[in-house]
Amino acid sequence: MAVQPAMPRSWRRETKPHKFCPGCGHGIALRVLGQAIDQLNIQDRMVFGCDIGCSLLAWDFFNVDTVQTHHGRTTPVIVGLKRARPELVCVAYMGDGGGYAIGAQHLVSAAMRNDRITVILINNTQYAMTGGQMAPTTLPGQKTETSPYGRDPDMTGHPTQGPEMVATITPESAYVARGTISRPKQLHKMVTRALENQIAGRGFSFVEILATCPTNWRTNAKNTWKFIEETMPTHFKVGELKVPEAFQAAAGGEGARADG
Amino acid sequence: MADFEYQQKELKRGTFTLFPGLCKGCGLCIEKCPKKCLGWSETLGVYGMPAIEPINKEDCISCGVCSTVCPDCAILVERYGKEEKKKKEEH
Amino acid sequence: MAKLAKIMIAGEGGQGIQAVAEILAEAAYEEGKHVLYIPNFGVEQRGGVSVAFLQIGDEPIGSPKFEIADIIVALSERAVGRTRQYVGAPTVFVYDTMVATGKVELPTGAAKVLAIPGVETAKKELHPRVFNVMIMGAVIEATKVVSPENAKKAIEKRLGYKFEQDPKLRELNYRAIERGMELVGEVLRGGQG
Amino acid sequence: MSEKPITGEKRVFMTGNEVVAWAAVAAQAEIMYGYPITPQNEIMHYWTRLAPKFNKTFLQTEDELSAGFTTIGGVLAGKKTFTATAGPGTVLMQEPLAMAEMMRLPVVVVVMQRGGPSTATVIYSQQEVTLTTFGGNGEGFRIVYSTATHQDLFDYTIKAFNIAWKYRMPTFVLGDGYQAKMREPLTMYDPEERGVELVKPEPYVGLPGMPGEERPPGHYRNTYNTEEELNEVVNDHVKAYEQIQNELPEHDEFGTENADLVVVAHGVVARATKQAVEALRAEGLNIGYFRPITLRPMPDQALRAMADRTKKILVVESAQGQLARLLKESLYGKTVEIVPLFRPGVGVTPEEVMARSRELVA
Repeated sequence: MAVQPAMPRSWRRETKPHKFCPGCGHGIALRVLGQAIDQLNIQDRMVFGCDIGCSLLAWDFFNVDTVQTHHGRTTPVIVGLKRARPELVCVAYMGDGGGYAIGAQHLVSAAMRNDRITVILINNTQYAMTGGQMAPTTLPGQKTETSPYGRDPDMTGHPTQGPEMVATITPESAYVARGTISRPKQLHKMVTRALENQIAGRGFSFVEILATCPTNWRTNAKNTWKFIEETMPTHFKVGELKVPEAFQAAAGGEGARADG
Repeated sequence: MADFEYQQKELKRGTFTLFPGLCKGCGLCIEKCPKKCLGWSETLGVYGMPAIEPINKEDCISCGVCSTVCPDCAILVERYGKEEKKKKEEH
Repeated sequence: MAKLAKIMIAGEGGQGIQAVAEILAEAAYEEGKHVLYIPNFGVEQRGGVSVAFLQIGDEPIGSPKFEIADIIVALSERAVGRTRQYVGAPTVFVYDTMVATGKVELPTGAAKVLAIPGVETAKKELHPRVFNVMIMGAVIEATKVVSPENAKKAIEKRLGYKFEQDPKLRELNYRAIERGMELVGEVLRGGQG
Repeated sequence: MSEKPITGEKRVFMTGNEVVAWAAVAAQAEIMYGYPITPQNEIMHYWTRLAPKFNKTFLQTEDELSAGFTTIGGVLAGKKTFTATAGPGTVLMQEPLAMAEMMRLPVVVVVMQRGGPSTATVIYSQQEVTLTTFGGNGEGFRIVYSTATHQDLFDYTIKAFNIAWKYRMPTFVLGDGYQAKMREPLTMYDPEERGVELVKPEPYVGLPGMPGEERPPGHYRNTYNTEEELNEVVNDHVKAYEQIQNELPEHDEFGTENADLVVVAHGVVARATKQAVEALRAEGLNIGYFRPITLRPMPDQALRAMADRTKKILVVESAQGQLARLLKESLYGKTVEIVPLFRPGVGVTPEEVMARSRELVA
């Protein structure tokens, strides 16, 4: 048999190469998710919901039942599904615009209700699919198509602290973390925990993932890494924000810390 | 299901496999390589951009970082097992 | 349409308008009549005039909305104002003597305009709490849409659990119906209007 | 508990909102998702009281967008789910409903119309006809039943679930504030005891077997890459809707044979109209009555046949021509005169209909 690429079993090979741009962080985030699906053996009882925005390009990404929804509305679709079929493992996958702007009320409400779903949110600091407009996560001074002179926090606010917000409004049984595609191993642990927390029926699970967007950042590979590893973490602290006790006990008191 | 074409190289500590049909030439791996042993290849990737290949074969330690940061699963790094290692040393 | 009674009861929130309308509707339904009851129009569910629209007849009821009521009972100044547009030639318009007629113009063109001392009678002879039941008695006398017996049964169904605890309450409510009927009977016979 | 909620024929006297909740239970609906807005609130109130007794659930969402999208989630999961809304809630609901149209999802929505535009009033209006039939950025691939009585509310709520799941189309029960709030008698029954087969829901996701290996994965989307791809999907929907147009239209009519005038009305307004026409016919006037029960699809054939047999049509509605617009489309090419009696945001009485009708045949 020919040598095979190391794709997760749950990836749908027929749709590869996937539709994301060169250097896009979605590919790594979705590989990590695919590996977690394989490891937890949940491919046949999973529903993957993706949003509008670049995340929609994942509509046929996995060999997993998938629903592509409206902008920001993946959360309620997945909430409705999970409520109807609690035995399924339900993931809402979206971008920062979908999660923190147009769908913010759904994220907040699902988190407050402690809905047993997993929300994975890709933070690449702007609306990528629509051509690089300012997002809730755009950094102060960052130039986008709708902040051509740089984001002015005085006029347009500071970057949304999503996991911090979710951690504040969820009960102790929720899992909340911020990972980055530049640390796939740590990210893998976070995504796995976010799924495990749902499977255990404990509570809402949320992982924000810092992700690259060389196309809209207009960066070469070197500056892409620089932006995600040096610039973004000055505003977005990577690490776990809320870890239910069950995980802490299992790990002998050690969580996947910021440097994990 | 069709197989992906690949180019395989035997390096000091393991094999390096590139699937040009998956490589979009983003170069993230080149920048991330701790030993700076990757570079642009003559082979074109899926979007007609140059794919990558090991250029400093001697320095590669088969750490696999390039494959973990590849958004497209275009790189496969497999370290030799004990047996294979021995064979290589004997040659 | 001949036997259809179109009834409108209006008052202030807390006067128990809807409870009366509901009991009447239930009583008529139990009698096998066709009934259509609408509790309120408008956003005025809080702080506005409480209005009950009730139609009771022998045939299936068509339009829920009517132009002219057969009987209107208005229990406050605002209620008089609110119900005026539903007054026409066949209307018997009943208002409480507590309504300050100086503050609000009574309707003209009704078949009859009657004042009954409901609030006063309830307070003096019975209990303020059964004022609305007395009004129900008044409506029954004016419209004959249900028999007093069935009205009592409907009250029993609704408040029976309270009567169990305090049988005096039952008697009080029954007396209120009868007294309400008398009040209207008196003014009708008195030929006012 | 799994006992039947209703056994035998049961004569009851209740509000329309309560009727809807009972009908949904009788139709074996499993989940309601909802957000408060008058005049539909009591549907949720009664549902939340009934639901636990029959192993059914409810979620109060953060807004109508969420109510619509969670309902979609429930349907994807293979459950009979529904929601109810009104007015500005119906406006917000168009986003999930457009998605339901595109993905052919059998969501059931009960719309209890308020007055409009905007928040307006909470009762008696027919100003959500356009929104319910053709809201959303699409072609109106929807089924809409306009009810007039509490019996209709019960019958058509049950039917809505069946039709939705049979044809995989979003299906609406269009009531109004009057019907929601008023009380009148009706007969409740268990549909299966009456021989009405309840269409079983089927899951879109979470089917048995390993996706991609033992079965293809369910990949559902409403975004397409190319114009041609979309066009193909929409054309399929058009074809499916043609079948619906042949099979589903319902209406009620009488006295339309060579009439001097036919009065057309839907929903609660049809009650006043029917009453008026009956009275006028008793006086010996040659006036007919026509009530479309399905507003989407409209009963085109019956309407066109009626138009050939009458001299004039009087359209009566509590809106400024929303029914009339649908009617004109159905009657395109006919020369019959159409006269309006529009009373937007307010009820119509039989007296008004009678007066206008008399003028028209005088």
